[in-house]
Amino acid sequence: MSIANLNEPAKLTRKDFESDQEVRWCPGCGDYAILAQVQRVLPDLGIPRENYVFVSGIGCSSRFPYYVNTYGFHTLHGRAPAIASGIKMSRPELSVWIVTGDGDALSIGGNHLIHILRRNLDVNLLLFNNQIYGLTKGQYSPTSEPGKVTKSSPEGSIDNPFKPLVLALGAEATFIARSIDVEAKHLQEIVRRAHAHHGASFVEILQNCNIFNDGAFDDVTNRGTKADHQLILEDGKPMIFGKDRAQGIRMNGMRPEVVRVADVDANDILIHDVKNPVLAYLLGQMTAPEFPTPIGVIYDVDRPVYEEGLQEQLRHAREQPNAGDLEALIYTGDTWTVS
Amino acid sequence: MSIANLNEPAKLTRKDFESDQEVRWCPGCGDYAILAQVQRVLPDLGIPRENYVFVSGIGCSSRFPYYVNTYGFHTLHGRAPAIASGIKMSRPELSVWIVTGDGDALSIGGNHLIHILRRNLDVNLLLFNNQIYGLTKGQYSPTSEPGKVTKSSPEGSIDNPFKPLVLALGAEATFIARSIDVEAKHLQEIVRRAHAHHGASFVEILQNCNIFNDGAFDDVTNRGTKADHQLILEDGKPMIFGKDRAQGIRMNGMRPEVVRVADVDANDILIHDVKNPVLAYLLGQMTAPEFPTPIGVIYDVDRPVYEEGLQEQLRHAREQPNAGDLEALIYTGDTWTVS
Amino acid sequence: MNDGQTTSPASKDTQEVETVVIRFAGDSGDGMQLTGTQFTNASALAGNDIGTLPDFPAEIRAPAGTLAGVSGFQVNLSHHEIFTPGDNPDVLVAMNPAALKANLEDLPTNGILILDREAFSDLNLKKAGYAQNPLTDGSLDRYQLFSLDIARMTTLALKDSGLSNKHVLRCKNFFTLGLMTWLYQRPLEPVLNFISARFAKNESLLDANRRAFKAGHAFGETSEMFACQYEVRPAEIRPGTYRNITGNAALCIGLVTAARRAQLPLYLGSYPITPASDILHELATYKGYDVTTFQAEDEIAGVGAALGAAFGGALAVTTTSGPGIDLKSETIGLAVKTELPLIVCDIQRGGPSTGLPTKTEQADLLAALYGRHGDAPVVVLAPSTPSDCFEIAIEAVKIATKYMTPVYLLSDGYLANGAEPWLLPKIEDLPDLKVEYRTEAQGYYPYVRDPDTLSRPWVVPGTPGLEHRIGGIESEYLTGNISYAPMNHEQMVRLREQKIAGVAREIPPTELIGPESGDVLVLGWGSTYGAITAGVRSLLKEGLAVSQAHIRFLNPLPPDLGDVLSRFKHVLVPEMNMGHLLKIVRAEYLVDAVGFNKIQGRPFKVQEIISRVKKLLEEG
Amino acid sequence: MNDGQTTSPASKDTQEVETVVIRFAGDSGDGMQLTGTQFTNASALAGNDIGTLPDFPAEIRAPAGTLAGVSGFQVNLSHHEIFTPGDNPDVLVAMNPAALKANLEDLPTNGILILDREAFSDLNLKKAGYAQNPLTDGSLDRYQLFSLDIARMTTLALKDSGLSNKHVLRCKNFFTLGLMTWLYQRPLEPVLNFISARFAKNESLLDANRRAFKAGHAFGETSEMFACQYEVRPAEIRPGTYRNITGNAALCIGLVTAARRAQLPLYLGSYPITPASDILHELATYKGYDVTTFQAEDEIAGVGAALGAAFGGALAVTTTSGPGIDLKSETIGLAVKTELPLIVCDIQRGGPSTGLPTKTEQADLLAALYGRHGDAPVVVLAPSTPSDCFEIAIEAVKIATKYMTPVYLLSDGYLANGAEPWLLPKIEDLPDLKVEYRTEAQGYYPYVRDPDTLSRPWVVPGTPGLEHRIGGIESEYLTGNISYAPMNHEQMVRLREQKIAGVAREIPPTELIGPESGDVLVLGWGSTYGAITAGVRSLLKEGLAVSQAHIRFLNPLPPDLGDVLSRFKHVLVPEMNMGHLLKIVRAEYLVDAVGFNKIQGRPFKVQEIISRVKKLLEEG
Ligand SMILES: Cc1ncc(C[n+]2csc(CCOP(=O)(O)OP(=O)(O)O)c2C)c(N)n1
Ligand SMILES: Cc1ncc(C[n+]2csc(CCOP(=O)(O)OP(=O)(O)O)c2C)c(N)n1
Ligand code: SF4
Ligand code: SF4
Ligand SMILES: [Mg+2]
Ligand SMILES: [Mg+2]
Repeated sequence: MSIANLNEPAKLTRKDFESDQEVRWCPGCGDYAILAQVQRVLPDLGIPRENYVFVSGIGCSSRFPYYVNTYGFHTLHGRAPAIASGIKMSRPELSVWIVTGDGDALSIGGNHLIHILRRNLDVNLLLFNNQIYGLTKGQYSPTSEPGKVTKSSPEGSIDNPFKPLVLALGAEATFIARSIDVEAKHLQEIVRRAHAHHGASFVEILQNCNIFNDGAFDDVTNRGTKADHQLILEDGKPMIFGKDRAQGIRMNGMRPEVVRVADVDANDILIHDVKNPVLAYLLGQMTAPEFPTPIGVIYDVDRPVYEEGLQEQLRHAREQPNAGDLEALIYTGDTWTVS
Repeated sequence: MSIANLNEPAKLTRKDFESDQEVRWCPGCGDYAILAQVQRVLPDLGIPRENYVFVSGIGCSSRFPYYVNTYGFHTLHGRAPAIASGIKMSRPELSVWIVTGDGDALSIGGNHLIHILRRNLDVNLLLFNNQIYGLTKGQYSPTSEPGKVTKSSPEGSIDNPFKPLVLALGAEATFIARSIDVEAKHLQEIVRRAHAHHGASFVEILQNCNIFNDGAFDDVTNRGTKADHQLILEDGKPMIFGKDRAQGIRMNGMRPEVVRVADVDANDILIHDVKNPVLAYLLGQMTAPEFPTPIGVIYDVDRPVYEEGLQEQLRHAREQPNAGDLEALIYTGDTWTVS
Repeated sequence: MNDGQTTSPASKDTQEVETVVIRFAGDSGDGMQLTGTQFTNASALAGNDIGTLPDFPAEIRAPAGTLAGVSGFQVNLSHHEIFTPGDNPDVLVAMNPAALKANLEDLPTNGILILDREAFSDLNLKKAGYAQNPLTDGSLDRYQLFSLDIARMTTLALKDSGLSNKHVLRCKNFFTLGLMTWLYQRPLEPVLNFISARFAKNESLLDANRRAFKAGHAFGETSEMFACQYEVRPAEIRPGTYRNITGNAALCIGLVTAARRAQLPLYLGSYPITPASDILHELATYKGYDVTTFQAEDEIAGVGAALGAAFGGALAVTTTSGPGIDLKSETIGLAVKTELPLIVCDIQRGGPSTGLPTKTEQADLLAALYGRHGDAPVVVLAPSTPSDCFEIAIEAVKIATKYMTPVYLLSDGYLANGAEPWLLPKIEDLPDLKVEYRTEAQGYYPYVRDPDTLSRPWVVPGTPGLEHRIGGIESEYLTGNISYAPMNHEQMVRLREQKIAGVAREIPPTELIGPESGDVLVLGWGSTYGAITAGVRSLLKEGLAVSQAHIRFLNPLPPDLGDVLSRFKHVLVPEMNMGHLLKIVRAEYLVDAVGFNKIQGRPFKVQEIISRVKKLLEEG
Repeated sequence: MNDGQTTSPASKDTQEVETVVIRFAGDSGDGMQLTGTQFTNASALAGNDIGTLPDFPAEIRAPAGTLAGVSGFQVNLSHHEIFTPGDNPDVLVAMNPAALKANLEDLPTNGILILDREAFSDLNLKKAGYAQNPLTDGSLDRYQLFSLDIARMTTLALKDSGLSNKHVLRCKNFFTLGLMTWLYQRPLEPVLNFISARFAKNESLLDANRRAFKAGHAFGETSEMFACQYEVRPAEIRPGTYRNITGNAALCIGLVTAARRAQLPLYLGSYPITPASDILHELATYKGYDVTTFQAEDEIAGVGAALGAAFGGALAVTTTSGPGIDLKSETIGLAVKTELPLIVCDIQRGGPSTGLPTKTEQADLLAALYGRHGDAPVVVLAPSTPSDCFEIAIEAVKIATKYMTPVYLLSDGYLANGAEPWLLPKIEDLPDLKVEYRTEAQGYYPYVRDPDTLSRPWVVPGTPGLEHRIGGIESEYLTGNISYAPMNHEQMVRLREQKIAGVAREIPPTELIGPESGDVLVLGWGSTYGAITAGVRSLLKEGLAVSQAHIRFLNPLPPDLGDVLSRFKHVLVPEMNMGHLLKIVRAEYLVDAVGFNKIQGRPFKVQEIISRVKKLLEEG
């Protein structure tokens, strides 16, 4: 996100980003925590409140914009990226945020998602992944695990799930990250990093739906076990994790594996590099129980930003002779005059 | 594709797969060659002609089913994978082929494409990639190169294209391959391999649209230069290419590079392994001019097939007491009788 | 009291009532839907005629205690034949202040009001937006108020249950249900059986709920609060076996039944959406009936897969609500063009756009008729009552396969979730819907037509010698090959129109309730049936020359409808939309029909129908 | 002859004709569209009134020489005011046997037939499906046949051009054009100028085409074949500056003009589809006018992005044809609900489904009106002629921004590609459409309304102090907060309806051609204007009491329309569909209007209108 509006903004606080609408998620829903972290980060980004726009689809997660006291558009199921594209293209100076769910973004909205990523508009997309359809009361989603028993899969789902990070990479995303609803600090940091990225930022946030899919992320959120199940990524740092930072990731030929750090040459441990797509692919592929769950910034590269290319073409066209002249528009080509 | 129907089929010939409809592509279009190769392969697959179904969307490429004398459904722009899913789920014994274009599959049809791949229905998808919208007379497509000047991008396209193989991998495809319209033998082989794969087969076929995008693949089709620009993959074989097979691919850290074979240790040259997703990712990423264009089977792994999981659940349910009994269906729950 | 007891002893005075309307209201977490459903089932088993109306809160669970979180369930039980869940409740059970606030205006003066006194805490009062406590400010004086300590009594009843306080309080609804069971002399068994089945896996919950239920019952019996019990005697009901059923459930059973009778596998391609999702859920449990359900990535894929399955030879169904109908329209157009059978169920909800997802409306009729580009005619049917959803599903399957056409079924949120007793059909009376695919090559063309129905043959892939291609481009008459010829196009457009028009021969003569001609004909369709029927019966009792016609075929229209309409001075068309059927009958028959439009996300009240008709009569 | 010569000398006899209809037909590769267009331009410059109709083959280029590959272009030039491209050609130029076969039935006996003899090879005859050579079997005896050696003469003219044989033969069309230019005494300059511009980058092609053109002209002059030249004198045309324009081009210019006058950036979100793609192509060239075009991934994204841009404050447009309309309907419903301005251009083509992509039809009217679930009213406008597309675009922008509503523009393939002379507006006469976003916080609510228009304010992100959220769920009156309240919903549904109904105040009185009352009113909309106008004028000349009303507002309807209709004994509604407007006027006014429906992918002929009206008059 570029900071386009440099008018000295009044010092904003979290309160400035709370709307007057009562927050209506189930008590205990992970969405509350995400809302709180985003509201904490927004005042610090140096953007006037009126220049923020939150765009969402349909789903529990997509109610988000109602609670943030900025401009907001609660659109249609799956269509937020399309609508946000129009906003950003027509108003590049705005800070555009897309809030979506695993069903909204990856099921009905899959096409708009992959296209906004490949085009690389400078927007931030926060995908609240609770691995379930919350709003429609608990059907499996494209991220639910195989065999999941839900209302619509009484004998267990036979769908193989997407790995959201890998899909984003396949769609040419330039920024890919993951965080967790309850990891307040980490989540804030990732939201900041997403904002800082110049281009489309794809952030998967693991979010607990305590009504229809409670505990889906227990392994990575449970205080007792999380150290062994989170692989916290830092650019340029080795991929080490576990309670005593005893485990690491290394390559075995062209496949990654978990090793005990003590057992291997320290140089063999993979070093994270947010610019390397192959590493991003490896990390996106890692799933429990074989691997820890990577969190942090997985991938972060630069590529031309869509609306800037557009602005450039518009600017160039506006500099041509007769640009904007209606006479030249209408009175052109083979004309003839009758008198 | 599984061979479900084992009734001894009469010996079929290419002629059996030619319909009575005049083929109506522009003279010189690459689609003719693809049609010919597919018609050559079909008789050999041991499937009765009536068990083939060709399903397409809309586009020049999508006229394909009309010319193949099997069952066929020319559906809607982008929707062939959805409609084919219904055919395959309801009639798993049929051999279902999807024919689509780069616009049809990757633009409007992107969502159905990624979902059929992740579900892994046992269908074969042939994507004719001519990097242009042919039927609507020449707009840029999601695979057109940046800067492309077309009717809808008079100052050059600002869209960053998809890499179809990478997108397919991101969508969890289990079989990914690439061939070229004019490489008759290779194409036939790839069509056979796609058929042989048990699960969804994704095949990108580079196809020349001589009217709106002539020569898009000249580097890999021109007799003089193609040896240096094609990386012909074979499972278990080193990735060597070039006129005198003088060049190869090796890893430099976690990034691939082109090297002169003579300059490096022979063991450093990457060995192709169709089961390794990281290699598949590397190969899918390779684009000219930095890299040669990989052709052949990029990825080929096994994963449960969607309609088989479904059949299993249906079979199991049918074995339950009262299965299929209307009395049990209607006269159930809290009933009461008034006399 | 023993478990085995079927009715509770009438140990207090018993007052007989003909009909009673009870509304249970509470927080989403209070289990009001379950309470209402159980009370309904018990009443049905007691032989009453019944009608129910659940009223869900907006989708997301609002914070407990707020107005947004109120969930309601209304049941009408009667010694007579009834047609609706009742206009206004005679009895309101409100489990918290928000429930009271949201529902009180519907309770008539002197109505029975049952409250949980403890729930009227300062916090809850504030959440509900009460400045003062209505229990103490006199504002409830005009009702028969029963202000009980439900929470405390439930806690007492379960004091040694070993359950946590939270779990104990969850049993409040069964206490309440027990009390109401006593008050209306409902049998205990059905609820006890339900508890046994529901909590089979958790002995302590089973025991707790059973105890709470019985405690509520005993409280009614022993406390001094209630001067009498009420009795609603069994209705005179057509003999047969009944089951209480919602529209969505009836639709599922109808589709499965039809598929079995057609000897076709059933294939559902769908994407979840309120209030249609339950059809997907329920059909997913019928795999043993050769039912495949596919939760697609979106509505377009849902209908696309269904169309593919139809091409493959399955009985194809897609289910959705308004927003999904918009998305499916292109594919339904392809189904029209390729002439494949397809059942499209639209469980209408409040629109436009996302609208009111949990509320009812009838505003998709014009979209069903005309919501596709080009001239793309389809058959449109609408069920009138929850149990009619069963019948109409069978009708739809018959027409779709006989005429090779998409058929829309326009249900709505009210029918979908409302319940009524369903007189179960005899299995041997179910129609034979056997479908034959064509396998004969002699004389075959993909678009050769049956001279009567104008239907084209259904040939499924796998049939040797009949290989063919179909698609969305205009087809040549007979061969089905692509044709851009001008006259062929005109012929085909007219043929498709004519084929659908021909479905009119399937429509039975329009039944009138009331005289054959008269002052006012009330013409309805869909879920307004109940309110209109009750209203017209009442008007007829008053001796007015009012009749009712309720149509289930919206396209084509019944062949005799024009004649029927012409026999009345006024035609009134009540609809839960801005006048969709009204437009159609005016265009078709040039009658100056008048619309009566209620667009509030809730059904007509009987009284509203009555008043409107009277107004029309007064106007002359 | 010198280049500078403006008209060719009338060295042979000159026969004056009032009106002539010429159809150029050939293979897709023969350049017939270009030939026709150039001939048209020259005729326009010569002062004739003109009307044109291109007729493209199906999308994919069929093999050369086949019927499927025939491309045609018809032009009507007249000394009078004309309204159509003419019913049947007086002159048919057919460049190969397939072109002859596809078009001959339209040529009346004694019509002029110009052929390229050499193209009638055995192979070409076979491709066209001729068993015998029509040049020799006497089947062409009833026409004035000119069988020329076009290919050979072109080759001769270019023998030292250095071009390959293939390129030489590509110049055949300019030879033909030269000949026709001579025959109808058109000026040479426009074509020569065109050649200079078109081939500016290729000297040898420039020279070759110029030479071929002149050779064709000289051939007419010198050969003995043509006994006379024809003269079509200039028409009496309103003074002013003209330009020949297609509907799609006029629409683009209209949108850009309106955006400039509104002082808004123009944003187009679109996805290519025949016959709308050219609007995307053309608008893409207007970036200098602050026009952004976005080729989206599909139609849903196209309209979604447009709606986003509208929220952002742009003048948002989406363009498509039938299949795209289906897909966009959900998002248009959201635009209705959020009350944002949005122009939806539907360039109709033959349906249903993929239908006839390159043919014209008017069968999306009902989908435009009702193709969204729920009650979701929009404004629907339709241009009558190619140049009216300019006017209607301006009208649409005015209404969309003034009333904060989606506006449909229903053009069609015939208007889109057909051309007519456009009297260019004076820049200073263009209306001021200046739009003001609201920035004032005082008294602001997202759904506060202008008391006259009932429009809500347009507040764009970036405006301090007016931060707000909108969405698809029903809004509370005024605040726009989510509201599920029953009465609020009814109020909002009615309000949206009322707002659109109020647009009627923008509609000028309905203009009648013909008497104010009489026997027959021919009521039309859209592209049937030309044929109806010509037909009614002709009937009026015959002294019949026939009038014409052509409406541009389909929703709301003109306020005086009911009155107008009531003054005629019969109302005839010709439409290129199964009777869409017919349904609407019958429902609205209860008049027994009669439909006249042609669904052949091509426009009405004047004669068809005349005959149908007469039949109606005969029936009494
Ligand atoms: C076109 C359309 N189809 C379906 C729905 C119903 N629907 C609303 S939200 C939703 C899924 C929500 O799941 P997700 O995106 O994961 O969000 P969550 O509620 O879990 O946060 C569905 C199917 C809809 N509103 N619109
Ligand atoms: C819903 C819909 N939108 C748009 C179109 C127009 N259309 C037809 S084919 C096509 C693109 C074709 O491109 P591609 O898939 O690459 O096929 P090709 O013609 O290049 O083989 C488009 C935009 C359509 N037929 N339907
Ligand atoms: S249903 Fe799940 S995701 Fe939705 S608000 Fe409740 S807890 Fe959160
Ligand atoms: S337009 Fe291109 S892709 Fe289409 S038929 Fe012609 S050459 Fe082939
Ligand atoms: Mg979710
Ligand atoms: Mg293409």
